[in-house]
Amino acid sequence: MFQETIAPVGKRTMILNMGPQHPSTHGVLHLILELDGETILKATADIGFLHTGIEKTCEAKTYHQAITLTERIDYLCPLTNNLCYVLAVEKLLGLEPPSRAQWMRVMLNELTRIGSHLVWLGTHANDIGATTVLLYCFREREEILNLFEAVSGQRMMTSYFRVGGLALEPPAGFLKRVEKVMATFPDHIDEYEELLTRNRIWMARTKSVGILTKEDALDFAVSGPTARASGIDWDLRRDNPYSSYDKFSFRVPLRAEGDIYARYIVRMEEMRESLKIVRQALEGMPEGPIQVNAPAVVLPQGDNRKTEMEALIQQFKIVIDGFCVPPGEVYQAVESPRGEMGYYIVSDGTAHPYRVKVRSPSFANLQALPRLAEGRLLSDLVACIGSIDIVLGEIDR
Amino acid sequence: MIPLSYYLVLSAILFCLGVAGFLLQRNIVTIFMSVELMLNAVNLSFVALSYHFRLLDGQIFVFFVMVVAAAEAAVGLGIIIAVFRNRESLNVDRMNLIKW
Amino acid sequence: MTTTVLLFTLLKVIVIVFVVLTAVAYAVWFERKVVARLQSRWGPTRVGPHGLLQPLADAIKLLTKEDITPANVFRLVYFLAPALSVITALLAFAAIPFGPVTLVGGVDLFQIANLDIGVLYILSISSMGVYGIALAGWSSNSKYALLGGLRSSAQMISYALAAGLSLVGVLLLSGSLNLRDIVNAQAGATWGFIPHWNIFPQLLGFFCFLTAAIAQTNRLPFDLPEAESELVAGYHTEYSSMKFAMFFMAEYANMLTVSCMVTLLFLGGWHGPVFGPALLQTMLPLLWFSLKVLALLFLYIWIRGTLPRFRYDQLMAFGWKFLFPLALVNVLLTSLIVAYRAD
Amino acid sequence: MIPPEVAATPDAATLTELAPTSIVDAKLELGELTLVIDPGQILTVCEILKARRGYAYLSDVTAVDWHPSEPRFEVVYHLFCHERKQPLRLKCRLGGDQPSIASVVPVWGAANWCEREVFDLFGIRFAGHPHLRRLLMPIDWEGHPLCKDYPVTGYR
Amino acid sequence: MYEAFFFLFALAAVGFAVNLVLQNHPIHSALSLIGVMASLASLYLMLGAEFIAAVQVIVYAGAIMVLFVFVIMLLNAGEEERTNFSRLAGTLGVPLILVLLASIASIVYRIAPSDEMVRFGDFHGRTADIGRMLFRTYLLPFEIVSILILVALVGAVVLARKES
Repeated sequence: MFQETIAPVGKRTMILNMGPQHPSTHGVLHLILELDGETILKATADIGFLHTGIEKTCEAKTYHQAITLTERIDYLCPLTNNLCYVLAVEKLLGLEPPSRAQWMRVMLNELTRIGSHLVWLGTHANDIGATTVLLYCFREREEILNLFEAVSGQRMMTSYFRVGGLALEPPAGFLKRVEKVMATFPDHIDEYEELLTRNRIWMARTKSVGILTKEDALDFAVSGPTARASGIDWDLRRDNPYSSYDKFSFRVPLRAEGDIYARYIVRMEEMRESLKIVRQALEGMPEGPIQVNAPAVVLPQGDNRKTEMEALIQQFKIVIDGFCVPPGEVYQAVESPRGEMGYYIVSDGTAHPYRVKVRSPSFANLQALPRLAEGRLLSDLVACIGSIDIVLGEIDR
Repeated sequence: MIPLSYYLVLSAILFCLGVAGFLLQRNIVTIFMSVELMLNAVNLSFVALSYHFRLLDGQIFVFFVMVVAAAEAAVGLGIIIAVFRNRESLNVDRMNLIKW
Repeated sequence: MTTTVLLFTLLKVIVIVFVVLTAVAYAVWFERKVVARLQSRWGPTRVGPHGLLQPLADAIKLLTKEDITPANVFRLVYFLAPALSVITALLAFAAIPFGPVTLVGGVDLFQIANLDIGVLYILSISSMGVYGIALAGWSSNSKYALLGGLRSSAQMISYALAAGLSLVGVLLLSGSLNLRDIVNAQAGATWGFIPHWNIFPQLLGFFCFLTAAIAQTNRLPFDLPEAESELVAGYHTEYSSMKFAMFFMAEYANMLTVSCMVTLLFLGGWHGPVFGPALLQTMLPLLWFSLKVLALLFLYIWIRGTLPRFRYDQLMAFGWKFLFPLALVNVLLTSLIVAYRAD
Repeated sequence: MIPPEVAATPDAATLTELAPTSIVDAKLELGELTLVIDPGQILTVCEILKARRGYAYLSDVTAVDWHPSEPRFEVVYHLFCHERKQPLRLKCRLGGDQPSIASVVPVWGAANWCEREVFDLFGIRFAGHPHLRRLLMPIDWEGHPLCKDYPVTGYR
Repeated sequence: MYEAFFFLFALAAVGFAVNLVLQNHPIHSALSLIGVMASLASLYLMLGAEFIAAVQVIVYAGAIMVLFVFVIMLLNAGEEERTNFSRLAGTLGVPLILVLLASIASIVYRIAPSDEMVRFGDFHGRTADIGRMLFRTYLLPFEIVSILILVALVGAVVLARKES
């Protein structure tokens, strides 16, 4: 077991407080490093600088209001958080959204995954010194954010998924737009890979650096691409399908080395797989309603409110009081770009969740960081932080 | 126009300052630097005399002195680092283990 | 030495310092523009046409910023370090010839001092540049800065060796340490179109010197002393305002020096087609020289836009285990060829 | 006590065989199996589950505060078995007075921060935890914010 | 002009050297020594030894002193406490050094032709000639010194390596 006290091992060591204000801690991570020269003897992560009490706040909101909080947990994949929360509540309510909604959810989720991986790739490469990749990645991410804006009116805090379906019918021609943007993506990914994958310096910086063994990965409950790069063949989309992921065919990239390069390759391949899923979703997007027929839960759509009294009353009731959820508890996990994102919701039968707990992947993944970095150089630590793709908002919640 | 002897006297002054530093300083790194100062002072004499005799041999001597000084610095500083690791001090008075 | 010559020389020094400082400012603009285009951005566009007044705006901003001196710094050294950096960077230009001998009133217009040991002079001045960085890192009482300073001193010593050795080939070929002689030895062309530049017989030396020089000027992929993602800003973390700007100026001035050196030693200096009226004939060499320097600057920036950063141990290994032996091989090969030709 | 559909599951069967008194309550709701474990035996149960049933992966440790009813706290463990792709929820009920339970860090390293977080936000102590200290809140913070009796209005 | 430069650099050299002796902190001493070396390099130039001047800056100021500064930074040892050294050295040392200086100076005056004036440009040590001498007349010393440096290199590596 690792000790977390900060007592110098020898006399000639130096304590370096890296962060919370530091260019490569990806937010407000504070690392307490004990250095011998540039070799890290001990790394201790100090988190909590971004703790906003979202779990507590959820307890005071209605089930619908809490959706807007979930996407603020992980600002790089808001829709994944939306989806996970919404799925959990739907499970409690026993609702099954119509297939069009499910397919839209899958498609938008994969777009989110690509967008998130782009941010990861850009910042990771920037940490290792390849500044240009960052700009390229953000250029492409912009396209994805524009799609989100088109569909939900917001670039980042989308709140597009609702209990029982989607918030709105996607605008006319939306699928065409997605298709157009996606058509350019394989070339873009090739472009990044050209800059990095066979680059000698990149390989020297990432190969057999920051190795996470399969055993350690399991012990620290590491999930997502980080775990898959360590040889844990585990993807919730395939192994515990939700939101009709079982209707899509895709490959789960797997590497056994567990080093930074493996994590890089896994994520790059994942982007290509996500593209495949998006393409399948575009091809097979079913027609039909976007919301389940449950008037007590789902806001009335379209012109109903202007013509039907019941719809208007329903609208008021849901907006003001929310809807009650039968007592019980549920744990719903989805595959976020960073790993297993889980929502544990306890309901006491009222219109407010009694307890919402977010199992965030970065929280678990970050625990493994000292294992990756100890005994290596400071530069490797920076590469390691980038490679496990943490989002501090999600760690601190 | 400067008499050549000025250069030689300057060299003597620098040499004596080097000796003084060697004797007065307690820090082993500074003592080492005083030795370098003495070497430099001698080099100045060499160059000045090389001018006097219009011969390049003096300059070649200086060249050799520099090479030897480089070797000496490498080994000397290596020893200093090793000593500092053991004793946690650069004070020569602390390095008295084999003093009777 | 007459008073007029002295005055003329002084004037020349002032003009060259002014030109160099302007060039440094526009090297920053050039870098920002080129990197921006590489990264599909626009770069500076707001201040003046194409952002051409951006360097001026930057200078005003840096001058008017609050000058912070952190607590517990080693004051004398802390203030000395940026000055040292800038002075050593500018001193190197004293020996660089920008064009052929053009005498006006007994003063060579395009060179401050024609030293017999020009190459050695520039090498020695650039070897002094490490002090600015090392002392800045050490004196600012910051761990990041200290690590940056330590990295830079080790890096500079290691790569100065390779840089010096890789020049031996050129020196052997031209038999002189005088920069003007070296350039003059590269005049002319084979069959009228392949210039006698040293880069062709000394391709290995060119590669070694360029790489070592990039490392010595702390540029990507060797920018470890200031690796922002690791050490925040490295040795100048604790510097602000004009003191920070001085380090910046020193870095770009060093880039210019290196580009000038490569141009002079490997790319034939100011040699190029000369034609037209007399005035044009005097100005054309300057143009060729500037174009070559600009091309090298572009190469610098291109490399920066493309490559990731080395790790510290890899950098040292690259310098000692690859570059250094390569430079030695180059010396060996060149001396063999020179000896064979002399027979 | 244990519903028959739960008792039929291999997990429950293994536990009743190896630690007969450990399961105090159980339910199978919404397809999720929940075993309520005697707090005194949680470490044993976890070791058995990891060794015998392949639950090598601890997703999460959290707690629910049922203030003012007693037993006030529920500590919730979410386990997962990669081989069988099967989740399992364990629960321990703790009284509201000086709540304390054995740490499962010896079984899963991942529990380290999770338990620190629970301690931080609920005030439940984990005996045997290597470094039980506040995780998210500042070290000098008073109170445990996720408790239901923690004031949600006003200034500190 | 020449006189002015001579006295400028000579005074700088002496001033820096005095500073070296008097400073408490090794980094100040090191900076002073660099100053001495730079001044000496200028004096070498004035004596027509331009190659030596350049090598002085490259090797002495640019490499050896960087090593010193590097070690001082690495050990990060601050000012040492002044320990008492023998009173005899304190009282007798300075006069004795003055005596040493006086004797050297008198010898210099006796043997050096006091009427010889140094004129800039009278003698010019060309680098090519130095190189030729090094590899012809002084080939054996050159090789011996090369081996010496190799030995020193190995020795330094062995000394500085940490015992694992």
